[in-house]
Parts: sequence; C-alpha cells; structure tokens
Amino acid sequence: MRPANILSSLFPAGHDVTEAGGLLGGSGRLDPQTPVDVVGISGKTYPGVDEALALAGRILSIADRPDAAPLLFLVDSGSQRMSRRDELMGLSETLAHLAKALWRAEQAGHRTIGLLYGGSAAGAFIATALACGSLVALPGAWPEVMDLPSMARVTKLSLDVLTEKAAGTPVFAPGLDNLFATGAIAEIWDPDQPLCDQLKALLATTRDDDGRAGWGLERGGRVKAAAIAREVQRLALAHG
Amino acid sequence: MTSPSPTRHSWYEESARGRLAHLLDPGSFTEFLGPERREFSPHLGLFNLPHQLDDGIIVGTGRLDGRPVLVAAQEGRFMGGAIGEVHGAKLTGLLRAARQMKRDVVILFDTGGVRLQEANAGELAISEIIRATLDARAEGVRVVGLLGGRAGCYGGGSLIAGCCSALVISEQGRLSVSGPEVIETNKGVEEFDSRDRALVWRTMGGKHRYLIGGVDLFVDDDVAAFRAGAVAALERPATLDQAVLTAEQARLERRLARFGDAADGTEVWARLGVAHPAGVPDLDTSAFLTIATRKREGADAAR
Amino acid sequence: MENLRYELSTTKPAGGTRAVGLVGVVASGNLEVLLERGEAPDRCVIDIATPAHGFAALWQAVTADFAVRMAAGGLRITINDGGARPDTVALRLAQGVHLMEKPE
Amino acid sequence: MRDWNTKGRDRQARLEAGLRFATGKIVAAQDLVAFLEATLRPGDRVCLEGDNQKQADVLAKALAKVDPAKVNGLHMVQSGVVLPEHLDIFETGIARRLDFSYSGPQSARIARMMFGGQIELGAVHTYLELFARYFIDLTPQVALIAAVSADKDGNLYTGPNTEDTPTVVEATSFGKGLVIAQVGEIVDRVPRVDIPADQVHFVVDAGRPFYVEPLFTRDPAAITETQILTAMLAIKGLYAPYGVRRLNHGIGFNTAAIELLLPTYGERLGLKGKVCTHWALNPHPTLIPAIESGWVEQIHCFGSEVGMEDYMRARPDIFFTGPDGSLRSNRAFCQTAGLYACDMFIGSTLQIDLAGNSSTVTGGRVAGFGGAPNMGSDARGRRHPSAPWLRAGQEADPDGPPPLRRGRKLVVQIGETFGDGNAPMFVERLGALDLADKLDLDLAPVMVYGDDVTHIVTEEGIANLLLCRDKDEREQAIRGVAGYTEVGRARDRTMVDRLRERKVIQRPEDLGIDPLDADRGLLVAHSIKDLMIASGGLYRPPSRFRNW
Repeated sequence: MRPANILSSLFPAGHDVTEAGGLLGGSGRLDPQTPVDVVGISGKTYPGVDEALALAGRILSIADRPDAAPLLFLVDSGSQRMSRRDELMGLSETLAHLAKALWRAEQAGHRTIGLLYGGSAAGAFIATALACGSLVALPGAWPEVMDLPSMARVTKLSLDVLTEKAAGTPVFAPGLDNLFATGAIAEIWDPDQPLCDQLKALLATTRDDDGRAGWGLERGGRVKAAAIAREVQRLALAHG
Repeated sequence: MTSPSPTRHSWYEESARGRLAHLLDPGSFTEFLGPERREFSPHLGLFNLPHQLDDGIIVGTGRLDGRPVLVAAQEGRFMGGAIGEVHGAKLTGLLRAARQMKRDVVILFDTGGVRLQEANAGELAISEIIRATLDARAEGVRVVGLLGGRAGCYGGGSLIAGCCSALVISEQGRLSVSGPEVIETNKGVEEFDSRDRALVWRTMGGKHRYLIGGVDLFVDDDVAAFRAGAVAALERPATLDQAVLTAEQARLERRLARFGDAADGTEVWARLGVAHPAGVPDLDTSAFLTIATRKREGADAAR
Repeated sequence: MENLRYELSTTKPAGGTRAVGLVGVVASGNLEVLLERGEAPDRCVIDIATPAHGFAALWQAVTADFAVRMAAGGLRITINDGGARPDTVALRLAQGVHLMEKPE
Repeated sequence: MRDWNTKGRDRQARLEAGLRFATGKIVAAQDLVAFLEATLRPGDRVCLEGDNQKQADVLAKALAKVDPAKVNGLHMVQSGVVLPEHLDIFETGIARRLDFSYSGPQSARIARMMFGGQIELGAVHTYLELFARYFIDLTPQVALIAAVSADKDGNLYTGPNTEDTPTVVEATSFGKGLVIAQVGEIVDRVPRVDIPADQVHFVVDAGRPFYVEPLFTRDPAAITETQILTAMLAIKGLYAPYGVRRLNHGIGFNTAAIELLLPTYGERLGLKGKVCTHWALNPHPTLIPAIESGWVEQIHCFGSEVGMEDYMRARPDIFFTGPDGSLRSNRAFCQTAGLYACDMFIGSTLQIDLAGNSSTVTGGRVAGFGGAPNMGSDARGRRHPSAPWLRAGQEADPDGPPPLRRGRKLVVQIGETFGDGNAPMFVERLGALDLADKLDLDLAPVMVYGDDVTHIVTEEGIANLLLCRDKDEREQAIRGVAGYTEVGRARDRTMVDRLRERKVIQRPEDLGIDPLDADRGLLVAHSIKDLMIASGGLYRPPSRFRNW
C-alpha cells in the first residue's frame, strides 16, 4: 500500500500528514474524538544523523505534551545511511537517541505504534519500527537485517545454498514472514479491511512488558530466547 | 614472570573472562548460565560453524570497588562478538533483573553487531536489550558501557551503547554503526578507505568520540584504568527523563550545527580549538586529556 | 561439524578441587577447552566438535600424548575447535589442567 | 682490424636516439614510452629495477606500454618481480626470458606464466648470485632504475632505500650499457651523491616518489604464544650457549618475537651485551625496544623500512647514515656482510624435508628466495675465527684437529610445526621437486640446503643437526621436533629418546622452559603503537598498521 492510501484508510475523519525529505509528519483522527500523531520515514529513505534527529525532535515534543494521543510511526526505509560524515557525527548516538525518544513517548502515556509498510533494515530498523511499543505490518513489507547476496558474500556461501538454508529456518533470512515468526511483529494487518478499525482494536489492547520473545517461541521462529532471558533473570534474582 | 611494562596490562588484548577478572573485586564474580550449562547457539551448525559454550558473552554478578553490580562481557574473538539469539537473551535477562533489583550494570562491549547466521534473532535481541536497558534506567539503574575491545562496538551494539547512562572508552575503542568495510563495500573506497587505519580512528575511534562528547570518560588501554573508569562512570547520574532527552536533543543538534559540514575528524578538532589537530592521534593519554578536557564537547548528563 | 570422542586411560589423577575450568576461545586457529570432573581417577574423556573434517588421526595423537603426559585423570573435557593447530590444542589442554590445579 | 668498442658505439647510438626526447639528461614523463621505444632494441638484456622494497614503477608502467612490434623478446634481469607490470610485459611479448631472485607478491601468477610457457626461465637466484652475474654473463644493456632525486647533471640521491641501485648501475654503466633513472624530483643540489652523474645517462622526473613496500613491519599484536615459545627456545637454547653477537634475522613472526623478548626474557637471562650486538638486518620496527634499551651496537641494512626513516636518522651510532643524516643501505654489501661476518642466520621457511632442505615453493607458488640463501649458508671462504663459529665447527667434527678445523655458521630454521592454513612445515618431499619436474628444471629451487642447516627450532624443541653423525640420526632429529605432522608422528621413538639423551634434541623442559610461561605478557611491545612510543614518537608507521 502507498502512504496516501494507508493514511486515508487510517483516518477517515481526515489528516494533515505531509512528506518532506523522506520524512512524514502531521496528525490524523481515527474518529472525531481520537487524534493520532503521525511521524514516519518513507520512500526507502536511509536515515542518517539529520533524519534521526529531526524524527527524535518531533517525537520528544509529542512526548512532552500532557495528553495521551497515540503516536503512529510509518516505516518504509533503507538501512541506516552508510557514510563517513554520519559516522563522524556519531550516528550511533543519534539512532539510539531516536529509539530513546520513542521509548520516552510510550512511557509518557502515548502509545507508540510502528506500522511497517515497506522496507527497513539493520540499524534503521532497530531505531524506528522495532523501537515502537507495538509493531504491526502490512503485507508486502520487507524488513531485513541484511540482504541474501550480501550475506552470501560475508558467509562465503553461495546464494543457492543460502536460499536453501533459508527455506528451513526463519532465523536469518529476510522478509516479513521470517521476522513475524521470530516475534518482531505483533500483527500483520489486512489491507482490505479499514486500517482505522485495526488500529482501534490494537489500541484497545493493553501493552505490558516486552513479550516479543514469547511470540518467537509460540510462532516457532525463536525458541530459546525467552527461556534463556528468564533463566538469567531468575539466577540473578536468586543470587541477590 | 617479568612484565615489560608492569604498570600496563592491555584491556584490548585481554579475553572477555580476563577483563572481568581484572575489572571486579577479586573472587567476587559469579557467572549465570556459564559454559558448563552448555546454552550455546542452536543455529551455527547449519553453517558448519563451531559454537562456543557461552555463546560469546559472559553474564553474572560481582563487586566493583565494594559495590555490587551485574556485569556482561562480550568476547570479540568469537564470531567478532556478534549478537545472536542466546547471546542477546542473556544480556536481556540480566538487564531485566537489574531493573527488578535496582542494581547497576556494567557492559563490556566487544561486538561487530548482529550475528548474520541468526540475523533476525540477533536484530530482535538488540531491540529487546535496548528496551530492557531503558526500562532499567527508568528505575534509576545505571548502565555503564566499557568500549575498548578488539572487535570495537559496531552495528546494533553501538545502538545499545548509545542507550547506556555512561560510556568509558580507550583510544583503541571504536564506536560506530556501519563499520569501515561496510561503508567501503556499499559506497566505494572514495567514501571510505577501510585500509586507511588512521582514518578509521579519526572517524570512529576513542579520541574522536571523547572529543565530541559521544562518551564520558577516556582511559588508557589498561585493565586497571578501565576499572577506575567504570567506578567513576557508576557515579554519574542514571536519570532518563524528558529533561535529559530534551537536553540530548539540543546537544546533538548543536553538534550538527557546529561540525556538520566538517570533512574530517581533524577539522572537527580544529573547530573545538585544538591547536594541533593532526597531532592528536599521536598524543599519549595524559597529554591528550590535558587538551581534551579543556576543549571537548561535554555530554553533561544529556545521555 | 565432526564430533570425536576419546576415552583415555591416564597415569596421574588431576590435581586441585576446582569443579569447572575453561580456557581459550572459539576463534580462527584457536579453541575452547571446558574441563569438568566426574570420571574415574584413571580415566579421561574428551569430546571434540570441529569444523575441520578428516583430522581424527591428529586428534587421536594429541589427546593420547596428553593423557600420558599430563595429570588428567578424572577429567571430562569438552573441546569446541575453531580450526586450531595441534600445538595450540596441546597448549590449551595443558593450560586447562594447570587451571584446574589452581584454587578458585 | 677488430673493432674493440662495439659496445661503446652501441651505447652511443642509443644515447643519440634518446637525446631527441631529452633536455640535457632530463626526459619528460609524457615522452617516456616513445623514449623507451627509441633506446631499447629487441632482445636487449634489461634490468628493470625491482628490488626487495623499492620499485622503478613509473619506468615499469612505461615499459609495459611500448609497442611490442618495436620492442620485444627482452631478457629481463632483476632481483625482484613485484609489480603486475613486471609480468605484463611477458604476456604481450615485450619480454621473453627472465632471471630473477624474489617474486613474493607475484608468486602465484609467475608460476602460472612459467607453466604456460610465457616466461622462459633462466634461473631463480640468490641476491648475491644474481648481482655477481650482472658482472659476468648477465650484464644489462639497459638499466631502468629508481632514485629519490637528481640534480640537473644527473647525480642521484637514492635516500634510505639505496638497495640494489649502486650494483645495477656499476655493472651497466661500466659494462657500456645505458642507465635511465626515474626520480621523484629534480633539485638544485642532491642531499648526498649516491650515484655520480657520469654513470647516469638519462633522468625521468616522475613527479612523485617511487613505490616502496613496507615488508619488514610485523605487528606485535599478531604474535602467538607458540611463536613466543619458539623464541624462548632460540634465545635460551642457541643465543645463550653459543654467545651469538653477530647475526641476521629473517622477517617472520618467530624472529620478531625474539626481538621483542630480548629486553624482557633476554634481560632476565643476563644476556644483554653478550648476544645480538651486531646485525645485518633490515630496519625491523620490532627491534626498536632492544635498541632503546641498549642491546644493540650496530646495524647494517639491506634496505630501509617505511616509517623508520626519522628513527634511524636520530640513531646515527646504530645505523649507517650519510652526511645528510639519512640511512644508506646497499643490498650487495649487506648480503656480503651477512654471509661472511655473521655467526648466525635464523629465519622461517614453509617446508623442510627429512634431510633438512628447506623451500618456500608450495603448490603453484614460486616466491623465489630473496636473501635467505646467502645468509643461510656456510661461507666456505670465511677465515676469521669467532667463538660461536668455532664451537659449531667443533660440534660438527669433534675429532678433527682444532687448528685445521673449519668453523660453521649457525644456520637456524625456526617455525611452528604447522604453518598458515595448518600446512605442515615438515614434509617427506619438497614442493620444489614437483615444480622442477613440471618445468623440467635441472635444479629444484631449494632455499637453504640441508647440509647448511645446523639447527631446527619448533615448539617441540631444538634439533641440533651438527651433532648428528649419520643420515638416520639427522632424519630422526628432524622428525623428533616435527610435532604432530605426519613426519613427526612417523618418528622412531626409541631413537628420538636416545638423541634427546645426547642433547641432539632438546625439549623445552630440558632447557628449563615451561611452555605455559610462553605468554604474550613477555613481549616488550604488544602493538605497533607500543613500538612508536618506544621510539619516542620517531617511528611513524604506515596508516594500515595503525590502530589509533
């Protein structure tokens, strides 16, 4: 789905979301009583220090507002921008800052919902979609940590071998189904139903602690993480 | 045994276990899910790669200058310290315990980022670690990161570091999202010549990160210096609230405004007022600190 | 991965009281050696996982010498190999036994 | 009447052809290809200066661009085959025959081209041997050389990397050949005259320094515990008992470890001033700590090393420096010094057979020799005594009459039983023999002959071949330090035990060395940065070796 269609399906009561420089900003209404703040990264943009700071700035000002309007983060990005300048300026700090801003908004009472409708990869994925309190996706979304050809180069395995291995496990290969199976994504929405209803339904659920490892176990894509984390936690508490 | 420089014992060269042994008070360390528990990665066999019994990370508890802390140390020599499912979950569990116990955490970073052979699990683990770190900090827990390992601190690892309450770095430490080889592979050697090691350090090395306020403390590549640095970092505030993040936003915006068009680390340092920026890499720690403490951009508490 | 197991008769029982010891890391040309107790004092069992296939004769020779030369009786040893040379294997095994002799 | 000056007239003709492109002696870089086409003749014997380190790279590039219809079938005589262009000219037919010494960086390609018949091989030489032939039967008609700078008359300054230049020029110029030099710049007055103008016929201003490779920089960070153990064995088991003061080190990590152990382990053994005082050695950065702590009295160098220039300039007591303050190296002299005036050569190799022959030829790679065979051979012309030389001679021939007994140079091969890629250092049959078969050579390229080797050091111990009395003992002595290689596992254990009783084989414990003490903590420097600090900031390592 394209951003314009997504926004009109989300906000039948209207929205003022605009795009500039690969970033989205504005707000919409699920219904007259329910305003939603919107930020986003679109058009496969590779976020660098400038984009990350601009997004974080908007999110922090939303977090600072006393109301509890949800914050929707639309994501169709590349990976982080790979450049000498971005690293010179401390891209790791800015991307972490963006993730912290999203966490802060959630903590301040604004539900943060990531809506992955296109691509996202590597550090950009961590600092945007994965840093939201809840992450949903639309079919056709294509999250990846690294594409298979690059992975073939690094692992020195042929693309054929890698593709064959990918068929047997969701743990390393790109794509929505694989990320869903590992627990990254709460729900995959149905594009043929009104998105506003699906968002309302999501907002009606309560979000508690990070349950993604549990989903990974249920869905069979990440079966050890939950138990390992729990065991370390138990041992630490037992030790005192 | 004769030690050639009895005053210095390299942190960079030490193993993760060796670093922990020197960091913590003698005899105070207890490991959780140690190698004898055999909780290793289930995914490496698929690639005919050997596993390591602790999956490249040691987590546990100990005392640092008498103060109880939870600790995690990555082993940069095992798969470049890369973060996979088990590796990541051990750190997540530790941070969740820290939140409940309100116990400070020290993380000894040494990682190239996500482990490709289990990329999705690793990526997600990093997201969980970040959330657990921030949740712990919200409870007043300090999360201190030490950066001086062989593998540097790259990729998702650098984002975790960016969420710590305080960072300690040595000259050898490198902190960056994309590594030099990754930039070169994707953008060409004109963008970044990864074989130009001096360029690597001018762009992402310890001295540059300290000068621009990306980290809080700069120490010698020495186990005792890292211990002292960790003790000092644990005295820094843990607070993570709207005010801190607003201050961080301002700090990072100021950095971009001040240096955003600089072509090289030396240009950044010149703008900071460092008299002989080209000579900075060759300065020893005390000479560097004399200059840097006066000229650097501080992070204050804005982290 | 190739998995090998050697059950060896030893000449000397392992010293010390430490329950577990670990030396080395799994890296190129290196290996990790985990030492635990629990075997009879005149016996040592070594389990090896290596990505390099076809070197069983070498492992056999190195572990046999180890069992004769070192105080390894009663030890249960697990090796994860990163493609180490035999001299490195022998060195790590010796370091491991030495570590087990040291107080915790 | 016989014409007694055909060579001189030939050179005169080339000079005149070349002068059309020159102003005085100076040839413009853009005319270089045409100039070479005018001065070179098909079938010429040409020395294209390719040394161990410095390369006449601009001249090499230009030579590769000449028209093969005009210039072809050249016979290249040069010590180093290092740059791609050195081999490109054989692909295009510009060159046909090759006599050389060293081809490390091109070892795989040169082998392929030999197998493919594109290169007609004369021989793989040792350095001194090739230099000698420049004066006897391989005198170049044209030499293409490299220098740092020239004045307008053509006086050349070769800087720290003088290397082969004086030898090549001497043979060519006085042999009535033509000498063409590429220089980095033309100056009013050269800092030091390394080559007088009347031996130089043309000068090309390359506008940039010649290519030079840092070959001798070994990062202490890469030294392993096993290498440290071999270094401890060498110091305590060889340097100490023989009292080796005059020596040459190879460029491997084992010898780098020895250099870094002198100020720690060597000091502890009380060896300072008693060993390692006088050297024929490239300027190894890893020797800096030993120099700084007073171990070293004097070093003569084959060549220089990138980044060491300022350090050597600041240590004139130690290094041979000129009136301008910079190092003067000269490969021919230093090789001679290493051959005749050193009591020990110690270096690594890739393969050793049961007779002790060693070679660096392995599966499809021909790396050549470099200097090791000259250093690593007994100088039969040596007549001056020294304690280590006499002792080695006595060990080899205990019953011979002392005043008539030849001494022996200590020729030591050091390494781990398994090398890179877990390739065994000990083999039943040298790869060099397969190469000789394949290329139908009369002589296999053996680097150090077994009868010159006196000791082999591995992590398993030291084999003293001087004490072996027959072929069987020698074979078992070698097997006895060959570790877990197939050669080592096939040892006769009883015989090896007997050899150990006679100290033909010495294990670490026989020397009072605990392998568990072979720790990196023993190294006086752990990184390139440590070396830089030890030099007081004078050593400036190339960027690729830095981690700061």
